[in-house]
Amino acid sequence: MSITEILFYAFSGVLLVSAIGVITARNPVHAALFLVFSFFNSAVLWILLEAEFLAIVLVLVYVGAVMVLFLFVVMMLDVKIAEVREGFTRYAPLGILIALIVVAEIGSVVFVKTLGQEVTPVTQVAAEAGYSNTGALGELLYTKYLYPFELAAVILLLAIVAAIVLTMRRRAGLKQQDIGAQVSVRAQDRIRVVKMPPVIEGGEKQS
Amino acid sequence: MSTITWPILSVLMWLPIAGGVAMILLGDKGIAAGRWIALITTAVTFGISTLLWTNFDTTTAAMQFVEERTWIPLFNSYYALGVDGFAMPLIVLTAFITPLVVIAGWSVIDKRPAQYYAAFLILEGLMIGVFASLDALLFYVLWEAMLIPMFIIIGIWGGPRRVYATIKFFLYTFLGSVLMLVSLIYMYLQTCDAGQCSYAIADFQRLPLGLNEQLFIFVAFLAAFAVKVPMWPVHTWLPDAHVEAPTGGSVILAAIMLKMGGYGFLRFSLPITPDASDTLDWLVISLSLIGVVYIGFVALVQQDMKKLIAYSSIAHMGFVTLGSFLTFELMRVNSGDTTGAAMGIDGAMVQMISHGLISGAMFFCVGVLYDRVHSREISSYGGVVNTMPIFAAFMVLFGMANSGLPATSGFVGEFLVILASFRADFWYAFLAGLTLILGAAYTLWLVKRVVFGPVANHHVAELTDVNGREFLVLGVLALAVLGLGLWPAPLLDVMRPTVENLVQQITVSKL
Amino acid sequence: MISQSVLLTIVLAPLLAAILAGLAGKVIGRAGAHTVTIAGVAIAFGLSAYVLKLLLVDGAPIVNQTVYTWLVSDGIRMEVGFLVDNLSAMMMTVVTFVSLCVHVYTIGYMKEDPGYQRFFAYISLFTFSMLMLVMSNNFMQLFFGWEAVGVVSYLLIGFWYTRPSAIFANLKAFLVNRVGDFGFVLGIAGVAYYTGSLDYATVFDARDAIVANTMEIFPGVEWQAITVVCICLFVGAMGKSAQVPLHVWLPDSMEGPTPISALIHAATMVTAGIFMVARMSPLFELSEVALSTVLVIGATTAFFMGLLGLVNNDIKRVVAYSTLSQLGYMTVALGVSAYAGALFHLMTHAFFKALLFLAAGSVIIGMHHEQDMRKMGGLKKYMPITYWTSAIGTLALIGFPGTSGFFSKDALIEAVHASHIPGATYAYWCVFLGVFITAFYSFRLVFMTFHGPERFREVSHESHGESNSTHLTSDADAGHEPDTHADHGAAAHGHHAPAGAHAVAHDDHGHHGPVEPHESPWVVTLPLILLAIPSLFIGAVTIGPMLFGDFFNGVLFVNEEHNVLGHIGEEWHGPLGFILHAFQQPAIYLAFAGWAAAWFLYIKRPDLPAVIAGKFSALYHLFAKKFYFDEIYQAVFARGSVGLGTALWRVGDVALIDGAAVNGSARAVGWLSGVMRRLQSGYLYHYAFAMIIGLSVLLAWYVLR
Amino acid sequence: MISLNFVLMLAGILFALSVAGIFLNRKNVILLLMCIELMLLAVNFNFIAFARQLGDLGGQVFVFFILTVAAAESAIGLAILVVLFRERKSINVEQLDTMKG
Repeated sequence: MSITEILFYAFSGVLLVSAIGVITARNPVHAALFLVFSFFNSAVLWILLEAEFLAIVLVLVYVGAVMVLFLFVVMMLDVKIAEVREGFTRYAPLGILIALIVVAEIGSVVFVKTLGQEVTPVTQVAAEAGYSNTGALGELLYTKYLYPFELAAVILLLAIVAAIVLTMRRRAGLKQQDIGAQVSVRAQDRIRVVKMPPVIEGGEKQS
Repeated sequence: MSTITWPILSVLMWLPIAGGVAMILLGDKGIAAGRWIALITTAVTFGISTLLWTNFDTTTAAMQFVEERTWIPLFNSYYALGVDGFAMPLIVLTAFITPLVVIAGWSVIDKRPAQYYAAFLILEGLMIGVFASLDALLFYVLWEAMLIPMFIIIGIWGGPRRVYATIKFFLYTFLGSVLMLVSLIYMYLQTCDAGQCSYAIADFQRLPLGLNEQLFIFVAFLAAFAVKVPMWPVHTWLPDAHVEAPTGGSVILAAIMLKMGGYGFLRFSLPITPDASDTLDWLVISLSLIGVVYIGFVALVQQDMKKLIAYSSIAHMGFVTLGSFLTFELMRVNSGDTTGAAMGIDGAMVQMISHGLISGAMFFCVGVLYDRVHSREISSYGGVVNTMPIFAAFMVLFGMANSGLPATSGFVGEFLVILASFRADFWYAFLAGLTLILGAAYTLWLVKRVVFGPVANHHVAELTDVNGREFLVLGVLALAVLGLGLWPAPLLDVMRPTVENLVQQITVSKL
Repeated sequence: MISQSVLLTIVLAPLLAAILAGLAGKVIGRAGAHTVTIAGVAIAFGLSAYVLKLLLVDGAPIVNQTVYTWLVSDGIRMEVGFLVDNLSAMMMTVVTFVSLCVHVYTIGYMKEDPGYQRFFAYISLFTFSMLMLVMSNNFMQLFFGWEAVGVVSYLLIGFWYTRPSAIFANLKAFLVNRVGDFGFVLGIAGVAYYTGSLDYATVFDARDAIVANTMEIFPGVEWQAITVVCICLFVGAMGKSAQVPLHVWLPDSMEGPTPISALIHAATMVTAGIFMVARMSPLFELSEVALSTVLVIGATTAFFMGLLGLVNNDIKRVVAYSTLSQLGYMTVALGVSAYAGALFHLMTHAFFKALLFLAAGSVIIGMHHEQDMRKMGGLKKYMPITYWTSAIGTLALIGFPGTSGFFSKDALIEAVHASHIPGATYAYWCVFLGVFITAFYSFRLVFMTFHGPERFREVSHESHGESNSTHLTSDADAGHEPDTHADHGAAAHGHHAPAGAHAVAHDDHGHHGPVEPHESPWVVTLPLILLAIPSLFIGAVTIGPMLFGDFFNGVLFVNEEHNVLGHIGEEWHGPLGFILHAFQQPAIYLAFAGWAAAWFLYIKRPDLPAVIAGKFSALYHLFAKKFYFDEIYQAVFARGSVGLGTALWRVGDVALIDGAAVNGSARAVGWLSGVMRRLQSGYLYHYAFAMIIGLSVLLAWYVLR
Repeated sequence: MISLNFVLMLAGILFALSVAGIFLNRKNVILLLMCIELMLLAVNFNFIAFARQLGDLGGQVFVFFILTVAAAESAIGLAILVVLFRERKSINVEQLDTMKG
C-alpha cells in the first residue's frame, strides 16, 4: 500500500464523515461548515487523482465563493430551526433504505458488473518535466471546448443577472424622483383652460 | 365504351372542394348566390359521376379511370385515383345524395349558411376521394380529413348536446383509424423489405404476410372499420351523433360515411388479410348478427325518431358485414365450394347503396317534421297524415323500404344476404331473417305513432304539407328507392367482375 | 298461344289505374277514380277469362316466360316472369272477378268517404299485387307479390287512420304476417341453397337434390332438408292464411272497410298461403312430416277458430272467424295432399265468402254503420236482396247439398277421411265437428240479423247493459264489446272529420238513436247477385274437371301413396251421384243439425243462449277471449320485446357500453389523472423523492438485467 | 496506485449520503441545495477518476463545466430562496405547494 493509497483512504474516510455531518447537522451553519470541510477533503483527493487545477478551482470557487454565499444566506435568513427540522426522522428510514439501495446498486455496478474494469488503464506515462495540468486543461478548453466554454460564461452571466433581478426590490412607500417624467412634462398636462359661459345678471329664465 | 381522357376522378374530388372554398370566400353576405353555387357545384358533380357510370367497363375487375401522380416521393406515396365495381357505385351515391342535402338545407339553415354549405361541399370531395384513392396513405389522409367537416357540421349546427356528440364521434372514429395507420405503416415497411417501398393498396393486397401479422393487421382494420360501420358494440357514437347532427349531417353520416366502413372491409380487410379473415370471421359474423338482433330490439324502444333511425341503420349495416364475411364459412361448410360467397358480397354492396338511399330519406323525413315542430320526440307527434298527407305517403313508403319490402331497394340486399347466409348456416339466416320482423316492428311502430292516428296536438294540427323543395328531395329519393328495388340488375352487373375477383382473391391463402 | 303483352296488360292495367287514382286522385275526381280502376280491373278480368279460355278450350300451351331479369347474383338468375297454367289462370280469373265485384260494390259502400280515390287506388294496387303473386314463375316474384299484398292489406286495414283500433290492427296484421314471411324467406333461401335456382320449373326439376340432403339445425338432430324447407315455406303460408298460431291478425283486420274484408281478408289474399302450398306441391309431397304439420295446424284452425265464431256479436268478426275456419279446411286438404280439393274449396270459398262479407257490408250500410248483431234482427223485409244473397252464401258455407260449398267441403272431408298420414284422424274429427259449428254460427248470424225482433229500434247507446239478457252474448262481453263500438263511433266521425264538406252528407247517417234500415243501392246489390251465382253453381260445374279430371294435370303433383282424391275419384259418377253419396255420410246431417240448433236457440228460444253461457261460463269466457291468444301475445311478444329492448338499451347500450366502456374509459382516464394530480403535490421534496426513487429503480433494472 | 473501483465506490457512497440527506432534510431548502452540491461533488469524482483512468482530460473539462453550472445554480437557487423567505417568512418546503396540480 503506497502512501498515496493510505492518504486516499484517510481523506476518503474524513470526507464521508463530514458528508454525514452535512446531512445530519441540526444547524444549517454547521452543515455549511461541514460541507466546506468536505470540499477541502475532496480537493485533496482530486490532487491525489492528478486533477490539480480542478482541486484549486474547487477550493477557490466553491469554498471561497459558493459556500460563503451559502453561509451569508443562512445567517441572513432567520431560519427557525425547530420548525424546519420537525419530521426529521419521518423519512429517515426511507432515506437510509434508498441510500443503501443506491450504494448496493453502485457497488454491484462497480464490482459485480465490473463496469469500468474493461477499460484498460492508459499506461501511466510519468508526467514529463514541465507538464502542467492547468496548461493542458487550458489548451483543451480554448480549442476543443471553446464553444461550451463560452456557453458556460453565458450561463454564469445569466446567473448573475437572474440573482440580481430576483433579489432586487423596491420598498413600498418609498418616494422617488422620476426625472424622466419631470423633464417630459408639458404645460397642457398641468393647466386646464375651462371655458365658462358669461353670467348675465337678471337674464331670462330658462324654460 | 368510350374512354374518358380527362382526369374525371380528380375533377369529381376537387370540384366540390373548390366550390366549398369559394363558398367560404364568398361569405354569408352573398348567400343567396352562394346557395346556387353550392347547388350547381353538387349537381354538376353528380352529372359528372353519371359519366363514370356510363363509361364504366363492366367486363373487368381492374381499376378504371386511373390517375397517378407522385405525391410524397420520400414515402413512394402517389396521388393515385381509380375506381372499380365497389367504389364507383358508392361515388355515384355520394354525388347523388349531396345535392339533395344542399336542397334540403336551402332555407332551413340560417346560422352561418355559407360555411354550412362549404362544409358539405368539402366533405363531398373528401368522401369521393376516399372511395377513389388507390394509395393507402392518400386514403388514410382523406379518411381522417373527412372527420373534420363532419365534426364541424355536428359541432356548429347541431343540437343541444352537440359537443358531447362530436367529441364522442371524433374519439371513437379516431381511435379506430389510428390503429389502421399503424398497420398501414407496418405493411409499408414490409413492402420496403420486399424491395420496393409502396403505399399502393394493390401492393398491399399482393404482400405475403404470415398468419400472426395478418391477425394483427386484421384486428387493426377491424377497429377502424367496425367503428365506422358501426358494428355492435362500438356503435354508441352513432345514435348520439345522429341525434345532435343537423338533418343534412345525419343524412350524409348515415348515407355515406357509414359505407366507408363496409367499403374498407371489402377493399382492405378481406383482400389484404384473407387468412386472418378466415380465422376471425366468426367474430365479425357474430358481431353482425348480434347487431342485427340486439339493435333491432333496442331500436324498438327508442323515443327519439332520429335515435330510432340511427339504431335501425346499425341493424341494417349488420347485413353488410355479415354478407362480406360469409365466404370462409361457406367454404368450410361446403368443402371449399364458394358458391354463395359472391352473393353475400353482392348483397352487402346493394345493402350499402340501398341503405344510403333509405336512411337518408328517413332522416330527411324526420328533418321535415323537425323543421316544423322542433321536436324529435315521437310523442310530440301523432296523426301527421291528417295535415300532411303527401309527406305521410313518403314516410310510409320509406318506412316500408326500411323494413325491407320487396320492390324497394331495402329488400334486395337483405334478401341476397339471407340467401347466402343460409348456405353457410341455418342459424345465420334465421337470426338475420329476424330483421324482417324487427325491422318492420320498429319502423312501422314509428310510422304508426307519428303518421297515423288522430291529430295529437296543436303542433300537428298546424302543420303544413311538404313544400316544393322538400317534395323534390323526397320524390327523387323515392324514385331511386323504387328504381333500385324494381331493377337492381344494372348495379349488380357493374359489380360482378369486381366481386368475383374479390372472392377469388380471398379464397387463395397468403400463407 | 298466349302472348306476353296480354299477360302484361292483365297485370299492368290495375297498376296503372291504381297509380292514376292514387297520384292524380284530385285531378280525376271521385267518378274518375272509380272509372279508371274499374276499367283497369275489368280489362284484367276480361283478359284473364280470355286466357283461361285459351288454356282450357283452345288448348294453348302453358306460358312460362321471363319479362325481365331482376338481377343475377352468383350465377342465380332472379327474374320477373309469368307462369300461366290452369292453376294461375283459375286464380287470376277468380281474383279479378271478385275484385271487380268489390270495385263496383265500393262505389256504394264508400260513397261518403273522403278517402274515396285513395281507396280505389289501394284495391286496384291490391289486384295488381295479387296477380303478380299468382302469375309468378319464381320464388322471388312470389315473395314480392306476397309482401305487396301484405302492404296493401296494411294500408287498407288502417284505411281509417284516425281510428286507434284500426292503426293498431294494421300494425298487428303486418307484424304477424312478417313472422310468417320470416319463415317464408328462410324456406326460399333453403330452396335456393339446395337447387341453385329460384325458378319454379328448375326447382321442381331439381327437387331430388333437396331430398338427398339433411341438415343439422340443432346439434345432434338430423333433419331432412326437404322437411325444413317445406315447414319454413308453410310458416309463410300460416302467416298469410292466418293459421293457428299466426291467426290473430285476421279478426282484427275487420277494422278495415268491409269491401276489403271481402276482397283481401276472405276471398283472395288470405288464400295466397293455400295457393302457395299447392304451387309447391312437388316439394311438399316429398316430406310426410311437413304434410302432417300442415294437416294438424289446419285442422286445429278449422275447428277451434270456428268455435270462436259462436260467441261473437260483431257481424264482420263472425264472418272473419268463419273465414279462419274455412282456411283451416283448405289447409287440411293440403295436408292430406288433396291440393286440388284445397284449390277447389279456395275458389268456391272466394265466391261465397266474398258474398257473405259484402252482404254483411250491405247490412252495415243499411244499419248506418252498425255492426253489432244484437242491435239488428228482422232485416229480412227491409233488405230482401241482401237477405237472399246472404242466405245463398250461408247455404254454400255450411255445405247445403248442391251449392258450391257443398261440393268442395264434402270432397275435402272425404279426402281427409281417406287419408292415412299421421294426424289424419285428428284432422278428420276436427273438420267433421267443424261442419256442425259452421252451420251453427252461420245461421246464428242469419237469424240474429235478418230474423227475429227488430232490435234496432231500441235506442242504441244504452244497449250494452240491458239487452244482454236475451242473447248468448252477455256481460262477459261487456268489457270487450264497448270499445269496439266506441271505435266505430269514433271512426264514423273520425274519418269524416277531415273533410268538412261531408259533414252535411253525414247528418242523416248519424247512427245514434233509432235507425230505419233500407236496402242498399244497386251498385251494392249487383255484386251480391253476381257473386251469388257462382256461389250456387260453380261447384257443380267444376268439381268434375278440377277434382277428378285433368284440370290440374302437370301443375299439382301428388305422390301415389298420398293420392286420396284419386282414391275418391274412383267412385265419381258426376255431381248428382256425389250429392246422393253425401247423404250416406254423417257430415251433411251434422250441418243440418247445426242449422236446427241455431234455429232453436235464436228463433224458438232466444232466452236459452244466455242460460247456456251461464252454465258453461268458463268455456264461454275462453271463447269470448279467443283462447287468450291476444293477451298472451301481447304479454309475451309485444311487452316481452319492448321489455327486452328496454333492457338491452338501458343495460347494454346505456349502462354497459356507453356507461362502463365508453364513458367508463373516459372516467378511468379522469380518475387516473386525479391520482396523477395528487402525485403533483407541489412539494419540492416529493419531486426530488420521485426522481431519486426513479433513478434507483432504473439503476436496479440496469443492474439486475 | 489508487484503484478506480475505490474512487467509484467513494463517489457512490457520497452520492447515497446526499440522497439520504435529501430525505432527511426535506423541509429545509438550504440543506437541500447543499445536498445537491454534495451530489455534484460525487459525480465530479467519477469524472475525474475516469479522466485519469483513460488519460483523457475531457473528463476534467466536464468537471469544470459542472462546477460552473453548479455555481450558477446555487446562486440562482439562493436568490430564489431569499425572495421566498422575504415573501413567506419561512423556508419550510411544506408551505411551498403553489405548483400543486
